[in-house]
Amino acid sequence: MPEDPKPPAARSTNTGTPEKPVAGANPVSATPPAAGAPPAPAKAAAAAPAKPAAPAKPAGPVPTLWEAALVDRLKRRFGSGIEAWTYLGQHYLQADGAVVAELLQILRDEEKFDYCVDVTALHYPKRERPFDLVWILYSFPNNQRVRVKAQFADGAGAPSVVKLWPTTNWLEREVFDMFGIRFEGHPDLKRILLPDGWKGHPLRKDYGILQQDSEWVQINLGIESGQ
Amino acid sequence: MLNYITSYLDKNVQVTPGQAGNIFWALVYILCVFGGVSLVVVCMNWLERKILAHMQVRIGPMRVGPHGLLQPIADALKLILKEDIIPEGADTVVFWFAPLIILLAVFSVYCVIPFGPTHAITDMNIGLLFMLGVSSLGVLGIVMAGWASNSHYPLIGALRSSAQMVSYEIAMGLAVVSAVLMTSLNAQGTGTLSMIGIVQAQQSQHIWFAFKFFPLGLIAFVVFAIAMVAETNRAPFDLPEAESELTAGFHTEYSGLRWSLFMLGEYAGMIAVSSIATTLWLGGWMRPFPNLLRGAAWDMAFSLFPALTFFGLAGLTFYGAARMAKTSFFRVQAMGLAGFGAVLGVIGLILLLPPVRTGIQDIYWFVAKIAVFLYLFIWYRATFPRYRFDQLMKVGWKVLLPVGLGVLILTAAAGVVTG
Amino acid sequence: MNDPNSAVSPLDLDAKESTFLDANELILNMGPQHPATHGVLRVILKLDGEKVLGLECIIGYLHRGVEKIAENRTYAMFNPYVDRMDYVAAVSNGLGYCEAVEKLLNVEAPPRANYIRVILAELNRIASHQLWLGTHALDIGAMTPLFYTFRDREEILKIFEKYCGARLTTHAFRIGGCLYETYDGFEQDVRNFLDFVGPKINEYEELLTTNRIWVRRTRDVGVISGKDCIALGVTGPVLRASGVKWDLRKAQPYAAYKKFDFEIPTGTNGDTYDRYLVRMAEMRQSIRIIRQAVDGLPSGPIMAKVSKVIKPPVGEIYHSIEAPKGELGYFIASDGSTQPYRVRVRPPSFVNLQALDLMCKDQLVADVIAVIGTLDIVLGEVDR
Amino acid sequence: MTPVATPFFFYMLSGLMIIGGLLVITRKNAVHSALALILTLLAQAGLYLMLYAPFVAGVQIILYAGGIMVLFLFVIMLVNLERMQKEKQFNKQWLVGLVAALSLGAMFVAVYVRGRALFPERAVSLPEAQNTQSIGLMLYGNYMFAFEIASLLLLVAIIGAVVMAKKRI
Repeated sequence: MPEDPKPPAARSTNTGTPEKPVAGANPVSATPPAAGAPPAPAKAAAAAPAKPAAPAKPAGPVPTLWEAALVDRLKRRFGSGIEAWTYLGQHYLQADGAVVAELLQILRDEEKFDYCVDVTALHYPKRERPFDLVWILYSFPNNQRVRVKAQFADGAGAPSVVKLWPTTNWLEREVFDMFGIRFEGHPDLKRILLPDGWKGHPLRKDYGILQQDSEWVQINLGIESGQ
Repeated sequence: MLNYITSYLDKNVQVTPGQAGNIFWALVYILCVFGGVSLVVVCMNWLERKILAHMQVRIGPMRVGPHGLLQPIADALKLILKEDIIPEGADTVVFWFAPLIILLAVFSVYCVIPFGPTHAITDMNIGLLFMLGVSSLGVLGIVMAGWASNSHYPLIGALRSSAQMVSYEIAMGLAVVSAVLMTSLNAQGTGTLSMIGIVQAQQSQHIWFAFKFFPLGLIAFVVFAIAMVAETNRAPFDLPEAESELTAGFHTEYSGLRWSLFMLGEYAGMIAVSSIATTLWLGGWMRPFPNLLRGAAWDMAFSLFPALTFFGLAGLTFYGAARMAKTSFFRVQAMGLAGFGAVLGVIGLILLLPPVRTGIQDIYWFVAKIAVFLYLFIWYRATFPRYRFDQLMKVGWKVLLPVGLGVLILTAAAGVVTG
Repeated sequence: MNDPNSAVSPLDLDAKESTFLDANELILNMGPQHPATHGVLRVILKLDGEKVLGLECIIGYLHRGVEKIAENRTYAMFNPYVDRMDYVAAVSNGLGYCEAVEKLLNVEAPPRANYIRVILAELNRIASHQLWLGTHALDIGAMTPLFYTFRDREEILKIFEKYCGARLTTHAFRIGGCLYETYDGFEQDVRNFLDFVGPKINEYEELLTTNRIWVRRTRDVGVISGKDCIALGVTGPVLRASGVKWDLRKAQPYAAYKKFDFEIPTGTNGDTYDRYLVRMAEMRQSIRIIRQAVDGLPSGPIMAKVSKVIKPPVGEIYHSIEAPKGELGYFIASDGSTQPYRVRVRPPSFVNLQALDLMCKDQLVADVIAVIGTLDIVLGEVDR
Repeated sequence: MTPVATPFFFYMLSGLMIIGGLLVITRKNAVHSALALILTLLAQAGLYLMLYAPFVAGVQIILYAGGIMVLFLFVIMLVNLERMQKEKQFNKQWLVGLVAALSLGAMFVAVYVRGRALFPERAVSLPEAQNTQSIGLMLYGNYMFAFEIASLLLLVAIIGAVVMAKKRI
């Protein structure tokens, strides 16, 4: 539910973003999307989304529990630390922040997920731990994909996995650039896409679509504002 | 004054103007040669763009004049009118002098090139040595140009191209020595360095040196052909101007007329090295198969070649003019082309006249052989990618040098054996 | 790495106490305006004479914030933006995005739509490889292939233009299938093209494959092993040229790829020459696929039942396809509204570019240009 | 064969040499003095030609102007000489230099004036056409051994240079 900060009245023509009424009509404001279900509520409760938008529409596909040998091995090791779901045939593990580093280590070494496809993040400003970090892994030997998700508070450091998969070097730098999540143990954590002196992290929900680091623009480009 | 001029013209003086000490005729020859070379450079400019285009599925310049024929003139005009920038912080004296040294070096090679038994500006006893010496002066011009531009890329480009030219000069020298060695296989046992002497040696030995001692002459010829391409920074060896790495090599900072001097130098250099190769290995001004196809009938047939080529060109231009679109806009171009075709036809007719026909014979065959080399230069540029610098040096030092030495030794051995 | 933007002049011996004979490190700044960096890529090279000690890529000059825009557009409105990322292979971008949203909607495109999608995607692969070959050969100095490849690529662009009105950024697909029915004469055009391009690829091979200078400039240049590729997440022809036989069209088939048989060409020692051979072979395999697809094109609807306003249920999915440059993935999280909550694009060029430093170690400056060419990166996709 | 070289050429060439020589020592910029040196060497080649020694003139152009001076320029450009230029050009011993130059000049004049008998009256007529051939015969005939030793010496010098310049043999 992206809440755009009300653009100041001065800017009459609001190019691009259709003005979204911020009224509370938004159906799912109460509970965060099921996929990011916080571990606290009981598993069954998180399953059903609060109320589908159109009452007549049948309930959409829902994440179901994922039973597999892999999951049992991981459950034996981590117990309540992880939960395994399947959504539309795609398996993902919901892990705790503390446990996720070790989980990724095991997934790579024992479960042969030798290729880290992607590292990315989602931002839910409403939750007490607003950032959802997602690692998408793939195993060449058994041609299988899995996603590992973990929640992190703002400003809390996330574990860097550059030692496990060198490809995550730039991927983590981009997540830091766009979300501001610091990765402990990253060899060279600095911005990758935005200019070095840029302040602010664009992909956060509270960062407006038209907003810019006007101070950087004025200093470096010598123009009043990018718009 | 008048008899000074006519004294050179009477029949018994069978020597180049330089040797005859006749300054007037030497000047006339110099003007002819330089006028001819500039004309050829202008044609080369058009030919290179057209041939390269057709090799690359394009049609080349078509807009300036019929089939782009006025393109070289347009280029020359543009370069003359363009602003001539001297970069700030550049060493103006050296910057201004560099292209002149290159032109000096390249054009002074022409004064010993024999277009015919007496058609050369002069014939020095050390003709070939003089040529190699002066062509090595060209390196100085490049080094100076690179240094005077006062920026990294031209400096690195200049160092690279001078290193390349210095190392390929050696391979060139060795190939040349083996050719000169062949000239000494005659009665009195001493060869000659003079260019006319070399061609006369080939005449007396009734064989082009490229085919003498069958594989050896050819190998020396090929070694020279490769070294000459590297010497003029062309085709696979055009690393100093490698656009993708060093932007434009030593003449990055030049513009306008000064830059065109570099281009003039490059094309003139190509013609110079091709003419050395022709003189040494392909029997200079001799017509093909002088001994095999002896007799007046064959002489007559071969003497018609110059006229035939010009008629062929005229036919081509008329065909082009005929195919021109019939709209009013194209009418001017069609007329221009037809006029150009008529001029070529008239030249062909003149070449048919008996006195002109025999006189032009030597020059025609020499220029025809050079034309083949120039076509090869363009063909290389279309097909070959560029050598990397270390590979380029490796070919120069580890392939051409040993092969050149080997050929030299074997030629000497063959000479002793056939004795 | 000292401050990269202080370009130390090569002759400035005061910068470091170094004796006359000691090699002083030259920091060479290549790009972002450079004829051979395929767009706005800036590479800081640390050189010892001609040899590359290390390099660092500075990217972001073409960053347009596509993922931020996605969060403020509806699913259908975002579709054209996807074409602007890898503008050389726009059809594959569109295919990936539409299939990801269809998976989110739990909808399957009808068989005819899938066949059309495969045909256009493979045509796009040939066009992308042709553009790669032209510019790559030009970087190494061979001028002629560029004109050959662009002449042949023109035919493909004509087919795209006839089909969907655009040549490069085609926006050819919609969520749920294809919007346009194939124009009459489509099969004939494609068949003519297949017969036309087959011998043309042999022409490229004649020009380059046995060209000694080409081989010398590409053999053992920018070598990367299979293991390093997987560790660095490198995918696509670069991975296959290092000996790993992995192609998403076979490993996890999508669209109608299950129905066609084709091989996956692989190389052995992962150098520039093998990547060249793999891409040429891939072009031939694409011709095989298109021929089978055109012959077996089924009739029937081209659009699945998808409501005008696309409101997928809450949830997240990741879907990836085999784009000409490698694995192109879309991670879409929806919150049930008409606008996606988060669209994450996993671009192959961005990840492949990471391998540039490893591949250029101890190579020469001229090889850096060749390696950038062989990685076939497009800066629109790297910077997003 | 009437000699083409008239006294005019002789004075011009030697004048060039003197000017070149002076420029070499007076120029502040190293490259300028290198170019002046090239001018001197080329003028010297011209003088050789006047003495009917074309082979020596050709070799002079190739070796000196084409080879050695190019390497001079290489060294000058690779070694960054801005620092040198800042220091003062002239050292203190110009007086000693002047005295030495004058005494050398006086000696030349003395030899020229008194030793008139040494120089033959008329110019020696050398068979210009046979010059190169005779050198060749002499070089490979009588002085074969000296020629080989000299080439061996050069080989040692080359190997020394390579060892010195190459970091990793």
